[in-house]
Amino acid sequence: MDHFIDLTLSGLSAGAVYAALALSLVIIYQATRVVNFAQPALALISVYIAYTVSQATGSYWLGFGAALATGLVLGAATERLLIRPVHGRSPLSAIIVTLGLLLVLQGLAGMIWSNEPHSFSYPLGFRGRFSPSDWFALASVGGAALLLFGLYRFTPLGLRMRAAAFRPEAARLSGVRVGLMLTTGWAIASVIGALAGMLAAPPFIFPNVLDAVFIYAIAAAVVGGLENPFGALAGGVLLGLCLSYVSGYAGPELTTLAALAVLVLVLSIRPDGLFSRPTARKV
Amino acid sequence: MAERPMLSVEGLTACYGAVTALNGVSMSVPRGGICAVLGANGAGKTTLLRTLSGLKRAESGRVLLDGADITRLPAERHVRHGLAHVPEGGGVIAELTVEENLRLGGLWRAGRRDRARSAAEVLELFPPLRERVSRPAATLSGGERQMLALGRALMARPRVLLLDEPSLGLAPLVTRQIMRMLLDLRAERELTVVLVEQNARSALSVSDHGLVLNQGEVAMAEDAGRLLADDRMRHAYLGF
Amino acid sequence: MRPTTPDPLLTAEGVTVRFGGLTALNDVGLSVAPGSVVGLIGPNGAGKTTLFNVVSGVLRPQSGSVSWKGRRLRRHRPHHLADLGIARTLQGLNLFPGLSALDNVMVGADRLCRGGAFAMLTGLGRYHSDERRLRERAMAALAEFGAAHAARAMPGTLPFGVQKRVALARAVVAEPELLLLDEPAGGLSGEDMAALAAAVKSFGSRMGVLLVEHHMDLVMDVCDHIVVLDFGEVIAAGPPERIRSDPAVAEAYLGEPEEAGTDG
Amino acid sequence: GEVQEGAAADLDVSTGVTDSSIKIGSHQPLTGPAAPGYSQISIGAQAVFDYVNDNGGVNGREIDYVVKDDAYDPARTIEVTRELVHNDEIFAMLGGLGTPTHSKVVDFLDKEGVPDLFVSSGALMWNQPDKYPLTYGFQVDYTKEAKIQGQYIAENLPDAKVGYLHQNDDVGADSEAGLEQYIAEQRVAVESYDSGNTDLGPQIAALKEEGAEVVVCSCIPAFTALAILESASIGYDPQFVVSTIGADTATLKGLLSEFAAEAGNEDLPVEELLDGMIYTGYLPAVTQEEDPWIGLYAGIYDEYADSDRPMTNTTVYGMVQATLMSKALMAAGEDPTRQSLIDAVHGQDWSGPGLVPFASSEDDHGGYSGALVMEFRAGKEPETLQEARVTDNAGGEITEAGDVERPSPEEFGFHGEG
Amino acid sequence: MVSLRNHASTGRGAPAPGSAAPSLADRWRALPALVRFPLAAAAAFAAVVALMGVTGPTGDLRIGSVGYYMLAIAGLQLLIGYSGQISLGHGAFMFIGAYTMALLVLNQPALPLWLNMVITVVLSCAAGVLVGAATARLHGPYLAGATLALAVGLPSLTVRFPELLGGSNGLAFSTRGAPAALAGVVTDTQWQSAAVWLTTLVCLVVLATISAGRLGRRMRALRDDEAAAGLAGVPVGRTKVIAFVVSAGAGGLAGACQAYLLGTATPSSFTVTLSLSLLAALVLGGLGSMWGAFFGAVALVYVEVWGEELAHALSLDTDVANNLPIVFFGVLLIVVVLVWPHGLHGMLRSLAGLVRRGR
Ligand SMILES: Nc1ncnc2c1ncn2[C@@H]1O[C@H](COP(=O)(O)OP(=O)(O)OP(=O)(O)O)[C@@H](O)[C@H]1O
Ligand SMILES: Nc1ncnc2c1ncn2[C@@H]1O[C@H](COP(=O)(O)OP(=O)(O)OP(=O)(O)O)[C@@H](O)[C@H]1O
Ligand SMILES: [Mg+2]
Ligand SMILES: [Mg+2]
Repeated sequence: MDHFIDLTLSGLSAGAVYAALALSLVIIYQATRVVNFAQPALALISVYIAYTVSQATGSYWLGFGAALATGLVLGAATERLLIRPVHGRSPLSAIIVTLGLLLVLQGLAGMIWSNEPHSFSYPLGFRGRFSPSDWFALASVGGAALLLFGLYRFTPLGLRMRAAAFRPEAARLSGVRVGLMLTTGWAIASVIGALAGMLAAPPFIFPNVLDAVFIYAIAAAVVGGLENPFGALAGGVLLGLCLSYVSGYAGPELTTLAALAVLVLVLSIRPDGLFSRPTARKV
Repeated sequence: MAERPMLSVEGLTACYGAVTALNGVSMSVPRGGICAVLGANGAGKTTLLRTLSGLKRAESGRVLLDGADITRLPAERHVRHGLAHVPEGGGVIAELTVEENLRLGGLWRAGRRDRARSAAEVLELFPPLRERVSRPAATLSGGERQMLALGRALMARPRVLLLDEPSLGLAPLVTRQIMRMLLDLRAERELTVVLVEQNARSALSVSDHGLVLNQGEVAMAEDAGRLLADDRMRHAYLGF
Repeated sequence: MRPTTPDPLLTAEGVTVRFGGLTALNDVGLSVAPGSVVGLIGPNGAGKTTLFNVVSGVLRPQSGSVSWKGRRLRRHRPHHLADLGIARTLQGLNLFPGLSALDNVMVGADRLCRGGAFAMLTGLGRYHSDERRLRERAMAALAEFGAAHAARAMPGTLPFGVQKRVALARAVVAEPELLLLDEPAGGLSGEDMAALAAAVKSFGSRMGVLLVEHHMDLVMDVCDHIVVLDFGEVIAAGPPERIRSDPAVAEAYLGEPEEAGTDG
Repeated sequence: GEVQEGAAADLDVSTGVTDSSIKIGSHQPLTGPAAPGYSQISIGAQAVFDYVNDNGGVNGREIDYVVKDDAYDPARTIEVTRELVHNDEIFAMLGGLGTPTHSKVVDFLDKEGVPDLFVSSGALMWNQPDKYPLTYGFQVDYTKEAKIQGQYIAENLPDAKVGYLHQNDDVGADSEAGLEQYIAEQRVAVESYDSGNTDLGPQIAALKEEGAEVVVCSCIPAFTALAILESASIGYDPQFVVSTIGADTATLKGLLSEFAAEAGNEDLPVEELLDGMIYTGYLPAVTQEEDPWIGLYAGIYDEYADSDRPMTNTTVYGMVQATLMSKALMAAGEDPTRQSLIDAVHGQDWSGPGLVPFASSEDDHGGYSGALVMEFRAGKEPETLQEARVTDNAGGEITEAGDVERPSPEEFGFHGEG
Repeated sequence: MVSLRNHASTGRGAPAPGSAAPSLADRWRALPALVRFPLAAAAAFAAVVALMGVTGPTGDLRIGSVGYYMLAIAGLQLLIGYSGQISLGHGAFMFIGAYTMALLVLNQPALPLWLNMVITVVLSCAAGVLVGAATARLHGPYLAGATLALAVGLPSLTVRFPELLGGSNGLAFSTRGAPAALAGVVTDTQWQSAAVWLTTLVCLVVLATISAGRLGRRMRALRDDEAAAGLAGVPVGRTKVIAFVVSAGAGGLAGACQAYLLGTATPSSFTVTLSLSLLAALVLGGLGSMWGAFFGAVALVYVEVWGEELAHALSLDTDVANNLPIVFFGVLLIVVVLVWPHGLHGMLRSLAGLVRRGR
């Protein structure tokens, strides 16, 4: 029983991290219909900046702030410089550009901070069954999802962002500054990505530290449905729990297969994820 | 009329790559005027409207809205100057609900009360929309979408309305209602309209003025009544 | 002079479709005889496209049935239509933008192929003769609609009228027995409309046609029989003359007669 | 196709040797998920070769050390190895890293007649003189080491419940085979991890659940550190017994530096977390500062290493490989051929840098053949709990190695004009 | 090599009909696919063999690598470029193919190579049926996500069944090289690379035939508009699955070729990175044309090499040098996609166009 509770708790805290990264993917997907493969790299750079700032100032929270700020700037810059030029082309173009960016940023991180791992601390204490850091992870991710949901559903900015994402031309005709909205979407997403990175990285950072998390984050986003921030949240937690149980009861080598199984199972029942709206009318 | 025209266009030229789709088009529409733009498929009607609303860059020429030069403004600024464009095919945002589509149209305007009133007016105009307010626009029928597109443009309380084939896919009754609505709006708030239509007869029946495009150039600019009456011209350019 | 064949090609009976709380079709019936052109009209949102969707297997009705040549269609899917001998155009264009006009039409002709999966996968057997025959048929169809010159062009580069012709050619190239046309005249200018009317009339002699259209001139001109839908229900059915003078139709759909114009 | 018998390659050649230089090659994971930790090996080796070259080279020739990145992908290993052999025309291979990677090129190297010295892996397969006559192991193999660990636990902690935690590849399987010979009855849990997944929570929770008082960790350093952290986080305090691959205390200290403050001891931050850790080893550790070899290496590292990170045991690992290589090249004579290199390796007395005997005879290619048992002491020199013992990787006895003589670097003679 | 491009797949460059005497290119295109593609393949094979005559042993291996990567990418081309299903899990089929080949060589050493290849194709097609059927209802990012999970999940089977699949060390074996009669004339690597190319070209002929014909047209139709394709009579679900199956077969065979050429099958060769690299190479090479597969494969094999040489030549700091090749590849990806949307193939074509116009 104890074991079960331990697994549940460790699944929850892992799930929060998947959810955060999934959330950032969902936002970008909603904003530009692009699955951002560079997300782990953007988050990675943010975390490295946090590392450098924390080392220099001795304050974790200054680093944390720096990470979020870096995420904001990087996300906005990525959209402006790399995604904007391929906007409106096939979704593959954007995928490949983000893949390229992933390679470049991971390589740059290795060049600047080396491929060796550095130790990187947790936001709060890491001791205890469900440590303050785990609480922090769950709370901050849940809070972020709530804020986002509110932003998208109820605020004019959210409406503008969605309109810009779906039909840029029609949105422009309604006075929406489409470019600004897309940039905003990417910036917000990268801030959340940076948050995810800060939660996922400890105890170590190295250039590939977020790779595995990212794969699970994609799975979580897809399981939850890419249209809905709460889907990302639910998908992340669901996946975190499943993987933790599988790893604990059946062996860690099965975790990736378990992720595949969860994905296939969910998608075969709901091809557009758990929280998708009814499919649009095509004819 | 001594009055300054609401919309005036001088020597507008626009190209798609090597193809010149508009070639030195000039026109002017007085405040509260309704101008029908006619022409065969591919004559450049859509291109004209897109250039007017800033969706397409003008190669040369000027567009003046109530005397202000809006030629180089980005499309999203045009609404603020009071120019609304309903694109060909409507441009309804299928993923948003009907209500959100309408809300979006009035978003740039400050007053919340104001927006609510416009929304009520629009729903009044198009009863089918009222019953589907909270449905995703994707589920609407072709004609319902057209109404929604028009409604969204009206939410912006424009001074000038550019309509690209509004009757496309609409039932005759609705088409007629829309035409009548244009006249009402003109009477009520001096709305100026540029109306692109395939159905020249019904378009001319509500317009003051007709402009016939042929291969991107103005072939004829006449009083609507006279255009309707002139058999030779009608046969040559309008095919009826 | 409508041929009165006892055996209709297509019959729909008691079709009811609901979307959530909205009843899009309520107990609708209609039939199309070979060689006749049936018009389906009605206000926007009346359920015309929905009925097309039911007939073509895109939607399953909550109740009611669709029969093809007297045999009830139960679990048919859109891609079965072609093999049954039914072709459908969509509201809007729906050409394949990445295929040349010729290829677009060849897709429509696909069912004429004789070779099976083996030929398709290996290039052996009837692969080449199939290709040749398809190409010839597609060219002929394009020529019939006066679009032969556009065969190798991509749809995006073609004028709207020509695109419409290509779409029509794609629908009829496989010689269907029934053609479902959803607003074929949308966006067409005067001349093209006249050509379309002629084309539809000529189909009428070869196949049954079910036509949804808002251009009354065209509908009245080409149809042998008209069914009027309103709020998902059939409010009138009969020959064009009768429909034109039906007060219920006038109120729901046509509006007051044309002359009631405006000053302008 | 079937396995083909190749004719033995001609070894009387001096490919890669010029009047002024000898070319040595290696494949290492320098990028990708497996890279962290390992790039220190080639940095260390390069530093030693630079030092050798500045101090007379080997018989007057400079050593040209070519490292290729294989990103731990065997397909790439095969490609870069062929490149090293065919394009760069290396004289010998040194310290090719990884079991999955290097195992795919041993056949090729053998067929091409390239001496394959000191493979950087503890797998058992390098020590097969009949099958791979040109391949020589380096580090103590996983089974030997685990046997020594197992015997130590059985003798010194006979009543403790033991849990195994190991990487789910040959490290795990080979270690388990050794441990089981001695402590099968004491074992209460076997947990494994996948190196792609940095969440050890479930495994540590399971070990705690089973009440393991001793955890034998056959892990790479990052996972040793994770295991220690994860245990600390759930208030579980087992006696860790760590294999040499994961007991790089310098690396561990770096990895854990951020978390020590929480351990509640401000003065000895990191050391507190590691205090009392038992580990096995066969090379001197960076922390043993008065060891003459460590002294030499620290000097070399300061002067030559192309790195701003502190030296670690992993660096020492690469440095020792390079030292042994240089010595073999010295012994191969004025006009080295591949055959003379092999002969030199066979007849060599390697005692010097290592703490246990090194096997490289005609019929034993095992490399370091045993280990010491040490304990990490916060703020102090590590304490040797058990002197060097040696054994084989089957069911053989474990025997005391006796006093291992360790000549100083000056006496070792691994560079000079010859 | 001569054009394997299906001229109908892109609108550009189609000569105006009815122009004067048919050019050589037109006459070439008029040949039946059954003649045209095998002829092109034979010419390509001759070119490859000739090329191996002048390259060294490492070059031979790389040529072989280009061969199997090209096959894998061509399979992906059919799936993505033609049927429009974006799969991020193509590496999983290579994994299946490589292990099938490895197990066959290890357990059934008597079987001839061609039979091994056939068995591999059958097995990986079967896997394609499973995956295709499971994912036929998915679209866009959902399909991408599911296939990505496949690429990550499948290789972990090796750790689950270490006795059979060799755990994380994978399987190693040696394959027959050149026949004794040719010893001294061709090296083993040359022989093996030639065999890989032969397989690749045979498959390319099949793929080109498929994509030029009815099936290819069906795929492109449903890529462009699923609803309209269905109404035009294209069996949507079945065509999607067939695309998956064919592409899985090509992927599996590519994996088998890799295993045969390198004598190994190891899980760490089939990471997500491989799947993503294949996709990247496809777009880099150019979507919608079999030539794209060729350029993509060349880029995949050589960019890394050039990056390393560059790093070596610049004698940089180790951290910088180690990471230079991946940065190099990343920058190349971004630049090509931004500047030449149709990939290297598109770039070369537009260059050729410029040259021709310049004359
Ligand atoms: N995106 C485009 N790229 C290239 N050429 C275009 C594009 N859009 C329009 N054209 C060309 O520009 C010319 C004018 O087109 P436009 O759409 O303005 O005509 P239109 O009068 O609106 O026709 P329709 O009645 O069919 O809507 C046509 O020749 C058309 O082929
Ligand atoms: N998938 C769907 N989900 C919800 N409601 C739908 C769906 N499809 C159609 N409807 C609704 O059903 C009604 C009938 O739609 P349909 O498209 O059949 O109308 P139509 O007669 O074709 O109209 P139009 O002439 O404007 O094209 C409409 O009110 C529409 O909003
Ligand atoms: Mg138009
Ligand atoms: Mg309709």
